[in-house]
Amino acid sequence: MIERIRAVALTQIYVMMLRIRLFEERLVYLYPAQEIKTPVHLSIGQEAIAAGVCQNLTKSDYVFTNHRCHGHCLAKGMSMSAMMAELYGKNTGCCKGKGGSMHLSDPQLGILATSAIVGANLPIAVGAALSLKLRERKNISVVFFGDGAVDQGVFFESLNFAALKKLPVLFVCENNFYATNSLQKARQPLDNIFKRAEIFGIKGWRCAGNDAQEVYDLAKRLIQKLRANSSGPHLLECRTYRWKAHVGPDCDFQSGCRPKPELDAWISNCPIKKLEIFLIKTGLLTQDKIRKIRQRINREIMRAEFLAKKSRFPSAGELTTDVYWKE
Amino acid sequence: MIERIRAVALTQIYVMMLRIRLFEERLVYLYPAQEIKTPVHLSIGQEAIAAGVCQNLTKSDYVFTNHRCHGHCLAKGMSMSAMMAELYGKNTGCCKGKGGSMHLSDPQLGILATSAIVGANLPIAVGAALSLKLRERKNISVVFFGDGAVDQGVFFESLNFAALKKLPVLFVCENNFYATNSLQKARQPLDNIFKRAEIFGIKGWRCAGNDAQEVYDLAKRLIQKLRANSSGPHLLECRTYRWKAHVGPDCDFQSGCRPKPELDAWISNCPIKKLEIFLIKTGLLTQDKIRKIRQRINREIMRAEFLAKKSRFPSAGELTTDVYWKE
Amino acid sequence: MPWTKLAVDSASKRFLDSKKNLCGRVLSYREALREAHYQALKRDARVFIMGQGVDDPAGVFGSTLGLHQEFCARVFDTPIAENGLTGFAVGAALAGMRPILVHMRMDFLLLTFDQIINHASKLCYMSGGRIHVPLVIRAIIGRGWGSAAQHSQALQALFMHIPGIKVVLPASAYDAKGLLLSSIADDNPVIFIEHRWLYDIQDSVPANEYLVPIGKGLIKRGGKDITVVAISLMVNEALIAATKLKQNGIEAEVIDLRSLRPLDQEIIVNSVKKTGRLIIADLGWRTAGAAQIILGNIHHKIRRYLKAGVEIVALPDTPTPSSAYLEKIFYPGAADIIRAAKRIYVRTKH
Amino acid sequence: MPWTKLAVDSASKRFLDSKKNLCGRVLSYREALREAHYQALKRDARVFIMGQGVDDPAGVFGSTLGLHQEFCARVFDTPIAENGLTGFAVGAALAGMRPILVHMRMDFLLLTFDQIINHASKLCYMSGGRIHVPLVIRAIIGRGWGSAAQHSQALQALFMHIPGIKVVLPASAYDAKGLLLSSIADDNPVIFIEHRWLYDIQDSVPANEYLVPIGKGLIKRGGKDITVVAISLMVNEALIAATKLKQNGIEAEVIDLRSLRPLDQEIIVNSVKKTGRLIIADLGWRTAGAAQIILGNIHHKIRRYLKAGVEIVALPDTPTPSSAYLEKIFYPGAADIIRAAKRIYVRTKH
Ligand SMILES: Cc1ncc(C[n+]2csc(CCOP(=O)(O)OP(=O)(O)O)c2C)c(N)n1
Ligand SMILES: Cc1ncc(C[n+]2csc(CCOP(=O)(O)OP(=O)(O)O)c2C)c(N)n1
Ligand SMILES: [Mg+2]
Ligand SMILES: [Mg+2]
Repeated sequence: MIERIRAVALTQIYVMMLRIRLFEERLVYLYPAQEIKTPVHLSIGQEAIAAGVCQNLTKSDYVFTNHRCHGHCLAKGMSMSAMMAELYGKNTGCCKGKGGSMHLSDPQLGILATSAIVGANLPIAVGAALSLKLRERKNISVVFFGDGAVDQGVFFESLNFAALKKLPVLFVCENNFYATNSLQKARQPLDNIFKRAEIFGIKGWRCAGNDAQEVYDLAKRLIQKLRANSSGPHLLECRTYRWKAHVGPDCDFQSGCRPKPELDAWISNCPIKKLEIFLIKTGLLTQDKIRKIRQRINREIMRAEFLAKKSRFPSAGELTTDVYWKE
Repeated sequence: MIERIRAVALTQIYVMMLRIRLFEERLVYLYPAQEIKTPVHLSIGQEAIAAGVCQNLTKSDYVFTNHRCHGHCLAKGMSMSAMMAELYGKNTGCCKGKGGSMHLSDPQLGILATSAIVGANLPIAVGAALSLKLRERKNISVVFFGDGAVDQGVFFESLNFAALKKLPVLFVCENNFYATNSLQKARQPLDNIFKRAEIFGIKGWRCAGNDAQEVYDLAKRLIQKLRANSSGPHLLECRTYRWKAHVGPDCDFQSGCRPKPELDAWISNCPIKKLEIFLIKTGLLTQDKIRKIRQRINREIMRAEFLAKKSRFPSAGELTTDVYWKE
Repeated sequence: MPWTKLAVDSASKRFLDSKKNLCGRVLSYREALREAHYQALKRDARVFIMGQGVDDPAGVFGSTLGLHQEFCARVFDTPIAENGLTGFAVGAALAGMRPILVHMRMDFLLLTFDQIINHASKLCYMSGGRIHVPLVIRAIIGRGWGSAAQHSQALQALFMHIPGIKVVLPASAYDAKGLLLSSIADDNPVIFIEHRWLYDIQDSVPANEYLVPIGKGLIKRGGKDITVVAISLMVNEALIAATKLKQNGIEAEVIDLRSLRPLDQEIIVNSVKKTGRLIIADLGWRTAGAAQIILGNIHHKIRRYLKAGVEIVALPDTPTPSSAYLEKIFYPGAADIIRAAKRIYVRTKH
Repeated sequence: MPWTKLAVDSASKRFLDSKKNLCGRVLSYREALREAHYQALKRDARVFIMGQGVDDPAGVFGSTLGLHQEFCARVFDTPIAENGLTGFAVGAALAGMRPILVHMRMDFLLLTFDQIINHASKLCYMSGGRIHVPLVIRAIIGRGWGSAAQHSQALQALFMHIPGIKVVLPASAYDAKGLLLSSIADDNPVIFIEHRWLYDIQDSVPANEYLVPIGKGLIKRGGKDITVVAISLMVNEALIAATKLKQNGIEAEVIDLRSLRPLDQEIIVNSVKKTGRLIIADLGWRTAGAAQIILGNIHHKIRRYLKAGVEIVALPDTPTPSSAYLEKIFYPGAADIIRAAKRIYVRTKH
């Protein structure tokens, strides 16, 4: 039998993955209506990482994400309504419609700022950890980034400084093997992202990013270490795959961006399906329960959609406010 | 008995080290007169690296150096006159007085450009190697940089790209353990610069930077490899120490920048003395020969000094030329 | 040298009659760019193109599409490391190549200011003119569809300040081809700025190679009443505005600057001498933007001819909002130019 | 909040009588900076200082000397990784700290434009005003002794263009202290620009903490004939020039802008209303520099009061040469301001 705390955690992870999946699938459905006027970078297929890592976080921990941020923000506690309204450019959005899909932010939830400049969130996350250390908090700073961000020099500057100052940072690389249409191997001589930390004395870890349990367990261990002592950061490489195009609701293999069999293989390695099978086998879930969970989520999505649609656009005056803080 | 080619090479290295040393010692002497109005970063104590590496280069190989560039430029063939005149800001200087001490350049000698932005010469050297590869030349590109440059993200971007494209670059790190007054260990968690290449599949090497023979032999091996095939770059960390302050003719331990015993230990490990003892022991040099070599070098320096002093400053019109190429 | 034989198109007048299809051959801006790349690669083995996606199925919005098939060693994808990449390009340029570095968004150039400003722009001078950096950096300005603050910036003003570089911004397919070829032929670093919204716009483009001179503006439409100086996409807005103003009996002269550094002061001054009224329409923020800079730059030469204060049409001083509604009020266009013209007329009547 | 209690010094008039030592306490610019740092560290545990050499025996030309002894966790040296460092500072600021990031040369800021412009300046807006970045970036402008092209740039013009940041440049020890404290107290990113040649200059500096308002210029010397607007080191040159001009019967009004963004338009306009003559003296390159920008920015407000064209005193458009001889002719000073004034007078006589 699976222990209770773990059972609860895995079930919550399952629900969270499903929330991310259904929310983004709804975006796929809604997008052609051209009311969501912001570029969406979907994380369908990669949900286990957001859900598995964030299951270990509290509200006061920080999460820094990137252009592909819906999953991380939902997993860190953002409401679907705040997110959906933001995508619709409405004043009820988490950024009052000023940020859009790539810049979701909610400081109350520890989502301080989201950058769409590849790699730029890394030093910002490290800086937040520096603040935690200077203020002697027990919280941690988690940064999600892609294999593309590893190309940037600032990735190394961030690891170096975090290791040097022993900062509580969990670096989580979502290696989906592509940065837009560039294969990892067209950009990096070796497929060894997790090892790149070792030159700074940071132990690097690699896991199957589509196996929610593996992600959760490993993240849990690393996060516990981070909280327990100030021995410095960790790097976790999660291997995964995105099902949709780099940006937008469609798939991209037709245009020759990647081979169909590769995509098919990863689709059959669905992180949600995988955990679902396990949870059913261990008796934690039943088809009936799943149906109810899905219904609940779908209602949540409908509500978010309804609110987003009926919300107002920001007023014209909003254009020039917030350039400076409390002017 | 030492083989002939090697004997010639070692003797030339000795002479080159001495040229660098005596030239810079002359700068120390001249500087207080305040006619050399440009910040000088002396490489006294580090001569074996410039001399040992460049002994393996031809005119058509490229060398990229940094703020501490006198030694590398002399070793790559720059005349003392062109260099001295540049330090005096005269129009007979290698850059017509526009570059000064930190930007020595002579494209005829493969010294294309010298940057004083820490780390910035690394990608430029890699780009020159890219040109060599695209033009199918057998030459190589060598870049000298300090332990400080290793802090910069662009160091990693450069290694990554050079490894990815298998470019003929020799990365030579002169690790003198300080960047201005910052100890290496205040900036890097581990003392492992040479290992930082390995994550890109580049073999890293470390050697005693004050042992000219070790530098020469290792550089020779690596450069031969680089010329022979296109298997990609190499990284060589040479451990050394600067005797003078970061900038200027004085020493800096009095002001508390570093412990006197540390400095003393390194001074007693003088690269020139070390090779001299070896060469005397093997009969390649005698005290008499050394005296003559020194005399010759001193005459060379005097000539350079004389020419520099009697040369004219650039004309006022020179201020605004060369902003664009052949306007 | 492969580039010395090319003819410079100085017959700017051609454009005054832009409705006439002069060569019977129409290309879009994107096709014109692609053709220029192709011809440069063909003409000169020193030319190469690098950047994210230059060899992918989208080919940088079509502008480099398929080029890697013929020139596979010289058209290649790169890691996402803009600062390093710019250094690689500078180094390759120093060592005899003529690199073209492509950025899908101008915003990413901010990562490369050290290599552009501390290096590319200065190395020729620092070396006393012994070396040079023949480098083209293509930067595409994004706009709309909630691109938001980090994917929509028009940062041309920043480059106007830097000695040693040139800044060009073609507004038509004809100029896109001719200016790109000129930029590649140029021995200095050139920031080549394209606006994404120009990509589909067609123009008459000759098949042969030709050079459009860098630093020369163009009178796109003659007029005696008011001068509208514009760049890039704003040239089109100015032309629309001019058509509408004509209905009110105002003949606007529309100048496409085409380059911002060097700046064609003469073409502006000559026009203002005639009209006495000036509007400058830019793509960037108002404060310290290209328009204010141009005004500060030529002020002493036009002062005495001005019948009224100069009007600037530019972005409000705020990061780009994402919301479609805010975007709409954020971006100025033909209507703003018309309003500016009317403000000038009101003032000159008194 | 520790900063709300501090008094803002709005008694600008104080400065009109700068010969009088108002508080009987004289500090150099460097000492004033150090004192401001010290008092900020003491007042607010969220303040910390990082940068190369902030805790070394030179202490950034003395401006941070010894501070690490009392505040060792909050004054620390860093790796040479300017881009990353700026990101660390942004992140720390987002997460509740008030970082001060120090650069020994302004040139190094070019490595950090992505973090400053794509991030620090925009995050407040992008988040709909939910977060903010209270960050001070100190940048020291170098000059002379063959510093050459990469160690002497005065790049303030570039920052003037960026919504979301503030740009201040104290020219006196009094303002150095008061503006640094204001910058630390400010909830937005501030680029704090110092000129190395000001470091030894002394001024009367009160021991208590005080805030000098950001965005307010200062009349350093009253005059009815000609307005000289200057920044940083050029304020001193302007004051020297004013003394000489007085010998020719010309009373120059010297304005120290102290901030470039926000720009105190009013103080310039009011002065020009009175004098009808304007010189703007900047530290940067002429083209697209702060002076041209200021002119473009206020042109519509001063146009009708001008008796002659505005004169700009700025650097020629070339990278900094190393040779001492070229340096001498490269840098403008009081003599150039005097010549500019005479040119204006010649023109207004006709
Ligand atoms: C500095 C910078 N360069 C280029 C881009 C354009 N761009 C947006 S996302 C992306 C790919 C990122 O790949 P990766 O980090 O692997 O994340 P993924 O999209 O695969 O999740 C690129 C190149 C950017 N946003 N920022
Ligand atoms: C980007 C940048 N940051 C800071 C500096 C100031 N600076 C000049 S030399 C130097 C130290 C360089 O150390 P290292 O690379 O180890 O070379 P060394 O001086 O020891 O030979 C620093 C920080 C600079 N020139 N460029
Ligand atoms: Mg990826
Ligand atoms: Mg060093």
